[in-house]
Amino acid sequence: MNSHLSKIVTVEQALEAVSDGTHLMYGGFGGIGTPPSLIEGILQKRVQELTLTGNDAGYPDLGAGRLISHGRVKRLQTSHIGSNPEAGRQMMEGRLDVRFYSQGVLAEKIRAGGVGIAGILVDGDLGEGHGVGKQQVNIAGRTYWIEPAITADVGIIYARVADTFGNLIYDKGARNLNPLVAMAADITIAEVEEIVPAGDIDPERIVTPGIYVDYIVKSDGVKREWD
Amino acid sequence: MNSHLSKIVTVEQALEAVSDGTHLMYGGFGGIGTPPSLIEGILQKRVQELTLTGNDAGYPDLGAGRLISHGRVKRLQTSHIGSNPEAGRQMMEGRLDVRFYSQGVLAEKIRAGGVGIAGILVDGDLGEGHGVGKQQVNIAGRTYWIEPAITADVGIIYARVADTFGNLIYDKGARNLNPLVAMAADITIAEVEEIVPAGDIDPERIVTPGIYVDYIVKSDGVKREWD
Amino acid sequence: MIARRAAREIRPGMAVNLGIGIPELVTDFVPNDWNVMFHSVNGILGIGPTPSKGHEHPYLSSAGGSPATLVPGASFFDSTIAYGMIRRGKLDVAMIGGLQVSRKGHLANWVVPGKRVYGIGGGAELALYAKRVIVLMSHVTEAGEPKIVKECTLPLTAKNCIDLIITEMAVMEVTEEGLLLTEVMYPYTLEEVIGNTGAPLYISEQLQTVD
Amino acid sequence: MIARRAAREIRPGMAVNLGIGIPELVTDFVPNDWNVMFHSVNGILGIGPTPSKGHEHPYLSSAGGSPATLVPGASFFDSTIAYGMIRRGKLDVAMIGGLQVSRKGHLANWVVPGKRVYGIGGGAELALYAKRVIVLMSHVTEAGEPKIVKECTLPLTAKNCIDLIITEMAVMEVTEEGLLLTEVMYPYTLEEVIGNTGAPLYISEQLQTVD
Repeated sequence: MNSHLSKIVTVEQALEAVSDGTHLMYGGFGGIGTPPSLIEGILQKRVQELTLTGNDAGYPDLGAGRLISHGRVKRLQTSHIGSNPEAGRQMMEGRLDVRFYSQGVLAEKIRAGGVGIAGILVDGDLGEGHGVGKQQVNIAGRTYWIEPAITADVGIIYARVADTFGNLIYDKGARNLNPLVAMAADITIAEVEEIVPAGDIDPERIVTPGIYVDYIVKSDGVKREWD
Repeated sequence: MNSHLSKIVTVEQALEAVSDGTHLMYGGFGGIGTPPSLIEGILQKRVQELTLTGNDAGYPDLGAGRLISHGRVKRLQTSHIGSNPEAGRQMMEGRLDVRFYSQGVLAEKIRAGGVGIAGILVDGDLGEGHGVGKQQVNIAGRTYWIEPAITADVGIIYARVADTFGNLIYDKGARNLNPLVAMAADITIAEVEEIVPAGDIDPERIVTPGIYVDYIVKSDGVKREWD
Repeated sequence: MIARRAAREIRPGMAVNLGIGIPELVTDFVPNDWNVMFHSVNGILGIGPTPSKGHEHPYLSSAGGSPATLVPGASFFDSTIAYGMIRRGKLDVAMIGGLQVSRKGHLANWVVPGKRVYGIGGGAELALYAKRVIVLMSHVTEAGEPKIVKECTLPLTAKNCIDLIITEMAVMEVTEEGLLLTEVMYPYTLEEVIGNTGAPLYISEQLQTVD
Repeated sequence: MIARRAAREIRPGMAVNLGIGIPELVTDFVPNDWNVMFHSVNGILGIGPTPSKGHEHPYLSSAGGSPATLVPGASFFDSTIAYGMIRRGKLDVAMIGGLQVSRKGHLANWVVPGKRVYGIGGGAELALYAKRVIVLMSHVTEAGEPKIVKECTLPLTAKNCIDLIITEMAVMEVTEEGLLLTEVMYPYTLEEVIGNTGAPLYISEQLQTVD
């Protein structure tokens, strides 16, 4: 048995853990760094009522936004949906339950889940309405809100190169939340441009250690039309 | 004015901010990755009553342990001092005030300081006696302790290569807490083996962005005798 | 012009975040040899000039999605570090857009009037934690209403966060006592500035007229 | 021998942390082609065999400071990620030393009796969060006192954390009902094991004698 090689699978095999109601976490910032073949594969599975967690709602035809515009999403935890009018429409119509967090706070909440700490303390000044229903603590005379960690059932991420163990390096601005999602998801699927043998990536430049990656799929790089 | 080049200074210049009572944070794990020339420079400055924060107490003649065995330290925040009997002796004699944290918790407390969050929530099961005098919170029926972030006046770190802006890459197991200390200290001094022009390190493989590095000193690699 | 005036607030070697909109134009007025490190919340420090046509990289862009290049010394990092730099106070200047600014330096820039709430993004963290926060915006709304007001009526992004306001008409510092008018931009007059401002202005003894 | 028996708890492809002391010897009994990834809390995943004399690198060592090599697929990371892997449950097995283990699986391994308190290090996090925690230790102290006890008398490292105890005399599982004796190691007898254990033992129906 070579457990390293067994991580390389097809999109269909990788997505076996995604079903109706799955909490799906995704990398990407404005769609850049969201894995296109995995999003396409999830669309093709026709799963319903997903919960999504990610930086933003992408665009109606790009990134995780595609899942929203095709009506597959019930809940969304994100920092903004300004680039996806379809998400705004569904929210106003009560079909999409959206919870907003400040962008850096959301990233830290995901990382906290990824490193197994229960939560973080956030400055009470961080915006209006953020404290609704949240616990407060007082340290040295200042008030902070408790922000619990976020984990997810499945994480889908995008990287430039994986080795066969799943060690990853990213590509410029397409890194963003991907290394955090890799740690925070119970099952992490990495879509990559290139797969090399274990040992081919300099250990010093690995950003995500392969222990966090359960499945590796080769990106087909094509955003196919759908429906 | 070229602010990049101005970061490269002598050990003496870099240590101007270190004086009696300074809270000094250091990288290193068992002495590996603690900057030897900076430790030597601090010894030569003969400053007193330092507060130290770092993974461990090193050895009496290696790493931050040298500052302890020369009697320059008043307080120490660390995970263990087992490799430095002199630290144990000073603690028992009441000359050194030691506060212990679980190793991974200490690293997260330093990182929290580094990224400007006020603290983290730590699992209540983490060891005996850790909860003394600390605030507790309850989330979903479980009890967690609040661990405030740690920052320091000056951070001393060790890296293999710096560019002139202060971007750093590390060396194998000598990475450990160095990238965290770089972020958590108000003033960060990096001792490095090699200095290259800005642009010579692939931006994808930079571990510590240069914005965190205030001074760069070239390591003389020699652990000179002292006293 | 707002962006050109704003560039004068930048010094060599600074780390600067430029928000979406008018702030993005500021790069054009900062000399390359100043080694200013432009920060982008999508995980880049060291954004360079806009690339020429055909030299764009799909994953190399500003947070707003505009194609970008890198300067020597640039680095990539994840979103926790992008915001960690901000919260740790490593950014010397943040220049951001605004819908309303109060005389106390409160900022509202995330809920467009009459539009839906789309999420605060990262605006609050930038506004609260950059060492110096400068608002670049038009002096009045399209309807001619003052955007500089006694009290903000739109939902706030962050309180007491603004240090300087630069518009096409004027430059104003936010001080303990209120708004201090330091520059009037040609061709506007002092009277026009006061008339289009919804909060009291203290006039600086060193008031300049700038063209 | 303890380390050889312990190696049988490892399966191909697992991620394993070996503590200082007896656990460090386990590597010698794990075939290279199993692709086991050995984790070290100083920030290395993929520790390989001990290097030959003259091929040591000063910065490439186990957490305990022993010279090390790397296997293909190894990576370096900072201390938050070294412990993040542990707390996130990514380690299949942690093998650690012990001073006392109770019948409930409580572990005491950080305060040596009669010595000073030197700090808990990272022991609690390993003991609490690895998927499976195995104690490798001598069955009795140097003074001949049982180390497997009803209740620990030394300060605890962590509660309810141990899954399996391997000594030179026996292998015991920690179950809901208490300690289940599954193997007696040659040349020791069942009576010797019971006589040197300070807690009640349930005898497995599949009890084996192993040499």
